[in-house]
Amino acid sequence: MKARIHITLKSGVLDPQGRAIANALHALGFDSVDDVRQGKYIEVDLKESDKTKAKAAVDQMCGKLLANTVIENYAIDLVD
Amino acid sequence: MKARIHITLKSGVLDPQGRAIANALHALGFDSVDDVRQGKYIEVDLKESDKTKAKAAVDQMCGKLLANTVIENYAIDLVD
Amino acid sequence: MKAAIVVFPGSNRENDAKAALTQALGREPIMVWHRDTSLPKVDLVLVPGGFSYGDYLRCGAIAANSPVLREVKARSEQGMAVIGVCNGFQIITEAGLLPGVLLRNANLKFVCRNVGLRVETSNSRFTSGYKKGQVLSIPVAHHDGNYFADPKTLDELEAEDRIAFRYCGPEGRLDANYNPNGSTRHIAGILNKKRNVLGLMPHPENAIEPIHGSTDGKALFHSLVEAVS
Amino acid sequence: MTAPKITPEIVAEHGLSADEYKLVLEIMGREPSMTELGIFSVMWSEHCSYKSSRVHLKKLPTKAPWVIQGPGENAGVIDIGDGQAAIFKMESHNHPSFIEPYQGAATGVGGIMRDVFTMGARPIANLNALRFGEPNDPKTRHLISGVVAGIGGYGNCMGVPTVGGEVNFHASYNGNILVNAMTVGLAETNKIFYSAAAGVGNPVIYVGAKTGRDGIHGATMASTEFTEDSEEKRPTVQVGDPFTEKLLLEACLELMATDAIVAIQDMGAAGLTSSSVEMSSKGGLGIELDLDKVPVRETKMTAYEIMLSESQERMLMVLKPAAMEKARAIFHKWELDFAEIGVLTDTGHLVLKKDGQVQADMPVAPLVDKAPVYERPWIPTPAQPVISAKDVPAPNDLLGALKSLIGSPDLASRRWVWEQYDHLVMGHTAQRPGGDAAVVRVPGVPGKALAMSSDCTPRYVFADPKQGGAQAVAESWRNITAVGALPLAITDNMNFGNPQRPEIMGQFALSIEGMADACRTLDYPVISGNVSLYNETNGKGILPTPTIGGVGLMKNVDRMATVAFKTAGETVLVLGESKGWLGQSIFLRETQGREEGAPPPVDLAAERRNGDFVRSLIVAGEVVTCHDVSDGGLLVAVADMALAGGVGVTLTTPQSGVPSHGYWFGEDQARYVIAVPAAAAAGIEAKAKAAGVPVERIGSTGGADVVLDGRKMPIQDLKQSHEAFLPTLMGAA
Ligand SMILES: Nc1ncnc2c1ncn2[C@@H]1O[C@H](COP(=O)(O)OP(=O)(O)O)[C@@H](O)[C@H]1O
Ligand SMILES: [Mg+2]
Repeated sequence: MKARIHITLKSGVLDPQGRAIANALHALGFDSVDDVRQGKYIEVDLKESDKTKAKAAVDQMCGKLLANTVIENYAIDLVD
Repeated sequence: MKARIHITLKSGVLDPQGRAIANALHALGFDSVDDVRQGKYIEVDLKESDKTKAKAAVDQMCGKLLANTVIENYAIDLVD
Repeated sequence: MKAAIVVFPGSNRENDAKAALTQALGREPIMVWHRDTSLPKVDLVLVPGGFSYGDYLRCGAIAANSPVLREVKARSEQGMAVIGVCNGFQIITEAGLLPGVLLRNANLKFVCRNVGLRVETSNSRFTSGYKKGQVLSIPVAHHDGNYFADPKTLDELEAEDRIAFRYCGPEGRLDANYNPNGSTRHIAGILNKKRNVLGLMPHPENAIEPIHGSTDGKALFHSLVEAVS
Repeated sequence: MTAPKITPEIVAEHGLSADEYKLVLEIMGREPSMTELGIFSVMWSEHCSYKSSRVHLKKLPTKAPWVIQGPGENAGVIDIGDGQAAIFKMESHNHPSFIEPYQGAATGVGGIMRDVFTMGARPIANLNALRFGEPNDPKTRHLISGVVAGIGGYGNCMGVPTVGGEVNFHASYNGNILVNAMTVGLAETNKIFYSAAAGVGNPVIYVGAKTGRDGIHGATMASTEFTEDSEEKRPTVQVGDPFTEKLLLEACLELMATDAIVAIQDMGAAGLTSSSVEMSSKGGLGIELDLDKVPVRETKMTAYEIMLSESQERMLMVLKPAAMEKARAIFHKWELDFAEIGVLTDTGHLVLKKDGQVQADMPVAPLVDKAPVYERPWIPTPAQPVISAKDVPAPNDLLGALKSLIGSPDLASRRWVWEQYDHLVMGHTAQRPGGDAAVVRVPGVPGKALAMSSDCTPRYVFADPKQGGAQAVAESWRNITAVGALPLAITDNMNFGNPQRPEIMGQFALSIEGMADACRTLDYPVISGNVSLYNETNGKGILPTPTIGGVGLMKNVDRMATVAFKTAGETVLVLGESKGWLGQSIFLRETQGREEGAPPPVDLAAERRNGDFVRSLIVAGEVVTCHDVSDGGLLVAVADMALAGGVGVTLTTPQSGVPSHGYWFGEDQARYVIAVPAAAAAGIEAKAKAAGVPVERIGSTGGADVVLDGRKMPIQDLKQSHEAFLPTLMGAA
């Protein structure tokens, strides 16, 4: 089983990366760009085949290590 | 319109972050973890409302700046 | 010889590089702000270390897209010498002047220390002041110095004698313990095909005076000045 | 906008006592608006008002002929000759770093650098003093890794070398780590910028990053004790943007080179509130701000939120009107926000407008002058018994004890930490981390350099606050002296528990007394500082930790001394008296598990005499190898020197009547180890005697072992033990 995890900054948290990218895109002439937010995308391959167990494990991984829950949210997507 | 962009390493490219995360997860006792790959997730808000034009613009952004196509793949998802 | 240093928002070793070039040249290089409309006519451009644009997105990626870098690239194709140090290496690699990419250090940590550096070729205007096989002590200070390229590119670099420096231990030994960032094949610096572009992670500009604890970086700037003049 | 009624609960949430609120009502002559209440709460927080500490801080000596600016400005300033000034300060970011170690530490570094460049100085060095809980506490590794990465992440990106600091471990910090960051900057004496506003009608300018809802209530958070539920307060964490700060630094320095600025103040904790209030109060003026003009990055921010936001990388300036366009162009070049948000007035009031309405209108002077000051009750710390070395069991193998001591958490190598810091950028680092003090060359004058160090031995302060306070200052002075520099001034960071407990207040009051004595005797005034109280969880305080950041001047960097033994055949001498003081020693703690006894007494006259003597030898070029004796005692100091140089040493215990374990591991103060050419030893001994400095010959350098009274230990083995602790601890992370 594979878990696809999106980690994004909580709203209101400063996103210097996103801002720098937006500025760079403007400098390259992409005027239609309004706003950019940068997050992480992590794929975890699991030996687990039980979806409920996998979900619980990945949830723990996010809470403990993958996401900084003080400032980040995460979303988990499981695919076979 | 919003573009959701996933940037992932091409297969065969070394992924130090992914490897370090996998090791750390093993150290935390998550034995079911096989492999981890870390990528980027970028959201771009666009003023453009025409889907084809938006797609073309974001494609260019990725090619020029957001992804390093020597080592990375990207996938674009447009949502209203 | 005339030299210029290209400065980006977030560059931070431009003055260190300036000191090294001034020592070698006997006069100051021209400092070029990235938005200046034209690059002066010079024989050498140095792209310094630092965190251009905060190194947000990928190290060097945003700077690599700046107009001044396009100009640097065009001139390098006509033979002008270019040296990219640390973030400068990342920038010129992102801009396509050199092959490969600099990834995050294998242990994910920033590393600042003197490393052993083995001179792999003295056949370039940058390294002619050294003997092949000579071991130098030069500091590194980076978070993303883990050189990566596909095996074909690496073989080509080796076959064409384009690896300028490798990380090494005492007596030039190649050993994972002396590789500060996990670089493939211990690569610390490479040349382009024409041998007029050098990119390297270590900071020769921080090894030019006795107080630096090593003056092994000096010969790089001096040989460059001699070769280009 | 509907204003909520101010209830006692709301007042309490703002950290104001009933009496303090009464005073608010008196000053205002009416019920305050929420925004006004927020401003009072921030200005009267412990963090901004120093209400518990002020009466004691006044006792510190702050003057000397070379002091240009003492405490009270963004940072202190000393004259270092040649028209140059050194500007420095230390500041804590303890609570935020516990909650989010990377961002907490990073923004701490960002904040202290702003304090220094606000005054016109280019930062040339950073230091950091860190205290963590027990190494095996479940949180410790996570905290170390985040804090160190955060300090590096910010400082490295700014291109300012991080050259020194300290790291300690103790169970008392398990729930309250300390992250104290120090920045040293360099300016010209005639180009120093202050925060006092002047010139009614002059524009008030906001520059830097945009304001978001970051850390609202951060300053009050830093002033209340932790409870189990404080993790709930998490979203108050701020994210640092070192790239923007680097641009802000360059833009400010570029503007400062012109004649545009009347006054400037960074927005630190308490953001726009404290900066606007302090600038106007120092200038005795009023200030009127139009909050609609403040650059914001979020929608619908209220006046309350804008005034209390702790978004980073922002500055407030008063400009000369004629310089506006020039200034705007500079900030535009650096791609930073530049907004005219207000004007100085003669009303003496802070007036805030938003959405066409007056949101606050309050007198500035009483906000500052009538801030509460507490003379909190305190009791002295009971004296500890003096422990005689004779009563402490001797180990059967001194070298074995040495090996385990130098591998113990408090004495092990900090390489794992400082290799993550760029300590070389700028090209002026003459002495890297790992020695007694860092040395950074001062550009512009050949040979000139500054030495800096950060010091405190909290277990001494806990056992005897007065001796401990004096010891912290003395050790700082000694570390600066040991490299051959003349100590000039200090900054301090007073980290203590809850001041409402008389024991804690006693620690505070007495350590200040000790510090003050030492500062006076050593001519080492305090020019800036910071107080961090309420470092406790569930009623258990940290070890009292008055961190001292010292700066000294070196005229000829080529004569700098370092700790490393340089060559074989040199004679090793100890300057100062070794009486075998084991109370509160690392030896007692690590080998007996006892944290006990009176700490070593500090004889300030001896400190001064011995230090002045060793410095004179270094400056004269007679000594190039020197190390002060501190934690772990004499044998640890000598081992440090052997390890640093890769040169062994053969030692003989002198027949002095002191038991040998007391002699080698005692932590008597005012001592230095030097190594000198054998032929010069007798001459130096004679000079020492003439100067009244006790001197003892303990051995000579050479070989690849540390040999003590005939027993041997390879340097390699010691090195392995010394280097293993942090990588092993952190490798398992
Ligand atoms: N957090 C840190 N950052 C940078 N350098 C550090 C840090 N902690 C310790 N060091 C360096 O390690 C060396 C040893 O520190 P310490 O044992 O506290 O020295 P001393 O006993 O002389 O005060 C010093 O050079 C110090 O600057
Ligand atoms: Mg010392």
